[in-house]
Amino acid sequence: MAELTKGQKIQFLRTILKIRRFEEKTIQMYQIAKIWGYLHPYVGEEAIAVGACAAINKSDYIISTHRGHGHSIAKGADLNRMMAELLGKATGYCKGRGGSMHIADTELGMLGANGIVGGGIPISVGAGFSCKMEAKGRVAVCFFSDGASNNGVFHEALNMAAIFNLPVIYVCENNMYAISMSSCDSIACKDIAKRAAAYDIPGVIVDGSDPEAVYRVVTEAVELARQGKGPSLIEAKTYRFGGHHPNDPADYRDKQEAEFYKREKDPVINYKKRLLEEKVISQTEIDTMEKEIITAVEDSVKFAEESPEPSLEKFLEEVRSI
Amino acid sequence: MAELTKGQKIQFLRTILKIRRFEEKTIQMYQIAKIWGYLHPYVGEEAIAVGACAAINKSDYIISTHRGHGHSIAKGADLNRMMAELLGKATGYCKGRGGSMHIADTELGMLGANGIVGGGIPISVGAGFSCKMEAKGRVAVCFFSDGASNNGVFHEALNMAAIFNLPVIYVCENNMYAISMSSCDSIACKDIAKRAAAYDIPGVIVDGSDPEAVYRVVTEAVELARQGKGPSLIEAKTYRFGGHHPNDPADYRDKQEAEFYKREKDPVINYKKRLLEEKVISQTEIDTMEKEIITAVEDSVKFAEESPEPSLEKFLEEVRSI
Amino acid sequence: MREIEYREAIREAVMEEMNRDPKVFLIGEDIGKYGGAFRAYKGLLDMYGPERVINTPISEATIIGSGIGAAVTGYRPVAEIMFIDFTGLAMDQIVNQAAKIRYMTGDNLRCPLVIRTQGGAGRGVAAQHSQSLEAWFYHVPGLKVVMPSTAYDVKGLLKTAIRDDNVVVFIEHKMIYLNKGPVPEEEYIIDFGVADIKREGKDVTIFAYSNMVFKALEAAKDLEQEGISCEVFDPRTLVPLDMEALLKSVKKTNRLVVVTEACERGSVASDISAKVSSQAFDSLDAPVKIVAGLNTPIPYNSILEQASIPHKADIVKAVKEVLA
Amino acid sequence: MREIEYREAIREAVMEEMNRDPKVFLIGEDIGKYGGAFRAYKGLLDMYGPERVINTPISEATIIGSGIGAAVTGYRPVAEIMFIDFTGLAMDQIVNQAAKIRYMTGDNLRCPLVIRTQGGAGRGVAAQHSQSLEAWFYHVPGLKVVMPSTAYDVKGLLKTAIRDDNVVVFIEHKMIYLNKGPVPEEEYIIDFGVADIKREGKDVTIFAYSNMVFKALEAAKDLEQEGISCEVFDPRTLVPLDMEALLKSVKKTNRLVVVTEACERGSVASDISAKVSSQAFDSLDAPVKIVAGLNTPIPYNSILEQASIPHKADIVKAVKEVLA
Ligand SMILES: Cc1ncc(C[n+]2csc(CCOP(=O)(O)OP(=O)(O)O)c2C)c(N)n1
Ligand SMILES: Cc1ncc(C[n+]2csc(CCOP(=O)(O)OP(=O)(O)O)c2C)c(N)n1
Ligand SMILES: [Mg+2]
Ligand SMILES: [Mg+2]
Repeated sequence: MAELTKGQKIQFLRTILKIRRFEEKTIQMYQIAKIWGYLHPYVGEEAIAVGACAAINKSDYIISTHRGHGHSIAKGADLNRMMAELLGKATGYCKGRGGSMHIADTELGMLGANGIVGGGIPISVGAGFSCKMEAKGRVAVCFFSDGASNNGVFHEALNMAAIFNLPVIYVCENNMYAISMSSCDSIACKDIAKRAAAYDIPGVIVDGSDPEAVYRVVTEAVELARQGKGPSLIEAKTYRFGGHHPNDPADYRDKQEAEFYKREKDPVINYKKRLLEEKVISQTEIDTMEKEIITAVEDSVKFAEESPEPSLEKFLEEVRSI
Repeated sequence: MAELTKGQKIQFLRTILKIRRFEEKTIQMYQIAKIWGYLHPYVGEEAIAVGACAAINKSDYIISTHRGHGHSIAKGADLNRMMAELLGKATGYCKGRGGSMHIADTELGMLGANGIVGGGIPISVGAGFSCKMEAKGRVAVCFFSDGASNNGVFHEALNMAAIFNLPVIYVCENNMYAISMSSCDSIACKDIAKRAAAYDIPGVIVDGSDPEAVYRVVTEAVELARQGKGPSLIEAKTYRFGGHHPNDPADYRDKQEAEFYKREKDPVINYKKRLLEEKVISQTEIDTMEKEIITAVEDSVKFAEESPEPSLEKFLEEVRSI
Repeated sequence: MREIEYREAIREAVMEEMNRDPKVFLIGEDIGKYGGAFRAYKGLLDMYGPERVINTPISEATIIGSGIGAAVTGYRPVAEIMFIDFTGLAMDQIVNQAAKIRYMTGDNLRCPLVIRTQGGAGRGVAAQHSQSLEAWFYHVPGLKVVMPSTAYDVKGLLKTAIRDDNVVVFIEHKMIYLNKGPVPEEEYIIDFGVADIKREGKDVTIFAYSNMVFKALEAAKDLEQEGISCEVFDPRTLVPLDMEALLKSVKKTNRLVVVTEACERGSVASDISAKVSSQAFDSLDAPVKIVAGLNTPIPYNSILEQASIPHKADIVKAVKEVLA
Repeated sequence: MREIEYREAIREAVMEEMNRDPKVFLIGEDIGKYGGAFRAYKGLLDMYGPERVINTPISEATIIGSGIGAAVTGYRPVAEIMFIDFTGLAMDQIVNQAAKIRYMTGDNLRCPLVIRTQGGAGRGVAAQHSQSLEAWFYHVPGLKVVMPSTAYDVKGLLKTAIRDDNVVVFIEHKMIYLNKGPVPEEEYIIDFGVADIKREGKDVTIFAYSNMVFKALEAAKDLEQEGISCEVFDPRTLVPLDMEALLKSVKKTNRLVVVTEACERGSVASDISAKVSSQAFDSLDAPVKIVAGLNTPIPYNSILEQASIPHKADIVKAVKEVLA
């Protein structure tokens, strides 16, 4: 595997920051009720989406989850259309019909977030069949978290992907919780990666706070997949920095635990520090980058707020025509 | 573990033979259309039910499958009521409402055969909760075959049984086929027992044609379960001697493969031979035993044929009252 | 009488039954420390411990299977599916196992299982978290279907559900957990199959259940101003259904509006309409009118979401139509 | 015209579409060497190879998920669920994913997926293998529901289903695979939403679909002897429904009998009855009569099984009732 270029590293940082600032904004917007419904911030987990999506091409597919903003942004989604969707506007990715949990874009190979935990996992198998039949080396990356790994569809899908040698990379973002359920209590084996043995596929553990580490393991898995060697399971150890949703105080979990992760495993803090140490970027450059990102996020809010609501008449017409 | 007594061994042979002769009879009856619907003979797999059920008590539970006659007989079911059920008679275990795929008996801890592949696996978790809450050392044995192990419920159930330390013994009868689907093509890992690793529970392989071997491994698993040490997964390697059902010529599988198993792995042939060699039983005693069993099977047919059909009036009355 | 929240009434029902019968236990996702997605079980883990308040992984099929296995071996589980939308993952266990096990085994195995869940739109949670799917269960022999509207009803009916020897699908509505209503301190239960006339009237019968009862009551109040007297008929349990009381009401008013939040096509409302249209053919002065959700996945945008489900105005309009 | 079996018509439809469009493929259990549980795919594995005839493990949810994932990325899968009863294991994928994905994503993802399955009673395969569950799918926005009765219809409709850009639940009946019927050699397709009057008549309309069309035709023949002229109306597709043609027929005959093998409560028949009762209120000379399956899990015993589903005699009786 080639060394990461300076440019790639800077891009990693930029996308991590983009996700973080976007998510922080959505939380704010949620708290003032400009966004409603369910919102599941990706704060703390950014390095996984960034590392994984950097390892694939635009033409490759991703399958996302209810906590999907990070995946979309890392795959190249437009912040304006995302924010517009969160505000339910006609200019949003789903024309305001989907909201946070259903963002998708065929152009970018985003096969959809999902309101059903694990709901995308079987769909990844179909994407895998499609890639295999098409035989152009395309792959699919399927994201899900620890909670989803206990649902039956995980087992069915990994088994099928394995027996048919499908080019799908399963990236489990083990953020240690499924709402209030600790993964230590809900998963019978210590590491989810161990479950790969049940399908005779590689099972790899990676530090989910390190985008480069994630990039490396996903790149390896993608290579196997493109060579027709079938799926892999990657467990990225991470932590959900906030509650399950913005209004969840997460009082079911240990305060010190949360503090530890926020202090030691924050991809924003750590990766900034690393790139500064490696002299890949300067503090001034970071500041400029941050400013650009904040502007872009603010712009997305402006775009969203100024966008029209979907037309009620058109909606009613459509319904009648179904 | 105590050595098996002579009496136990003879009992093993008797039950193996009982299942075999019963199944042969049901196939005959099916071919002359006295039994209809679906019928899935257990021929070739008898030693598993016999060894497993010998390792538990009457008060313990079993959860069975669409190929369930052997489990019922080994758990102590009455041939008359079984045959009556297969003929749809009012005297059958299910009063004629269930047929082959739904035989159950609370008294005997038989929580039901099942027409849905894998359908009983989640139910075993509930039986496990029940045993655990009751805290009287009861256990449950859940039978299923290779095909079922690919269904999502297998994963969910084993995970739950493991995290809650439930006293359930999962006995996978790997008979190498799910209808026409070879387990080599459908299961991504070589041995299903390996899947135990995904739940950090013991995973044991045993020769399913040897009732004593099955008895030993199940006894060990039962001991763990009764000690509160949670579930086990046992993979009993076996072979479905006939087609999926009596009218299935099974032309999708290799003739020589089938011949090999029928010649080398027939529990009836092998266990008779072993007990003769060990001088646990004589040929004359076996002959007597066979005669008794054949009579019992014939009697069950007589009983079933002479039994009344369920009352249509009562049925209609019941339906109205639901 | 004291007034308590709908969700508090649920909690009381569950606690009373757990105290009365040690065989009753709870199982579901996030029902431990979290107290359930709508906090109806707040504090129960501390009171009853993890053996009777079983917090599960995200394994809907096996939550129901756990309920079945425990029920057929002598327990009385209350198994929770957090959103009715997620029953899609458990339909085999609900329909092929739970609903049929007693029947198929010739009464050998009894399955006193309560499946608690909630549905409905109105919170901007889009197509996979807003459905009204009672019609699925209503169609399956072997399932009772209960959809209480008030705090009083939910308490009395949940207690009955837990005592019932059969499978009960108990469906709440996400928009009414915080509604307060009078609930007596003393113990009571409500029998299944007994409708409650939430408001008496003589010009038209409005059949409504769950959250729609409130919209029907609002409509009735408005219509009263215009001199139209509406009878608001809350069946409370859809299976068994109090058909006798419904026919009595319709024979009095000669007009029927059926309200459901679910999509009209193949809805419970259609079934009620069909039943009344044929069983009270000669009493009806106008065709039965259905007020139902639109035939669409529920959109996220709240203007569209609101447009997808019935409101007071729709009911008012329908009442006027059947009276026209 | 040549006559071929219903299952042969299926095979022809699939082959023609596979030959026409390389994006069409088949996926399901035992569809390889075995040729499908009812042998409709006999020989197709040899013809199209394992890449286009994908034989899966017993993983119903993931069979549908595979269909969805392939469909939204440009393929046209025909995914098979061996028995409609087993859709219980795949309802989340069918209802929460497939049916909604196009809508929820604002038309971003299209899902041209056919879900082939079969249902119905009559073969002594008891409660978990004999259900008629079309009402579930009928109720879900985003799904088309097709239930062909004849070899001619199944071929033309399956070809249309495969070409449709939306999700189609295609439901066959286990008792009619061997029925022979005229099917032209030349290619044809049948549009969705176009009913077929299987027999013209003037005294009463009998709405029937799938296997019940044949029972209705038998009844009509008997009734003719008694001077009663029945119109047998086969909608062929339940969603979309040819309501216009149905109303036209009812306005002619002024009487309607709706036949379904499914349990009456919450059935498609109830919905049809409700629709016609209100939309043709003034044309109906008698209440709509439903002939449906009993409200019971299907029993194994064949006397009871037969008693659970409608027969010619039940239809004859119902027709006489609406004419009385
Ligand atoms: C099938 C299903 N069950 C339950 C839920 C409710 N729910 C939403 S998110 C969530 C937790 C998911 O946990 P995990 O998979 O670990 O994802 P995370 O939230 O940690 O990203 C639950 C239980 C759901 N949406 N879908
Ligand atoms: C959920 C489900 N899918 C498919 C079927 C149809 N079917 C009946 S038996 C069978 C094969 C089962 O294979 P396995 O679990 O290995 O059991 P075996 O027949 O070998 O005992 C299949 C696919 C079913 N009954 N249930
Ligand atoms: Mg998680
Ligand atoms: Mg097998």
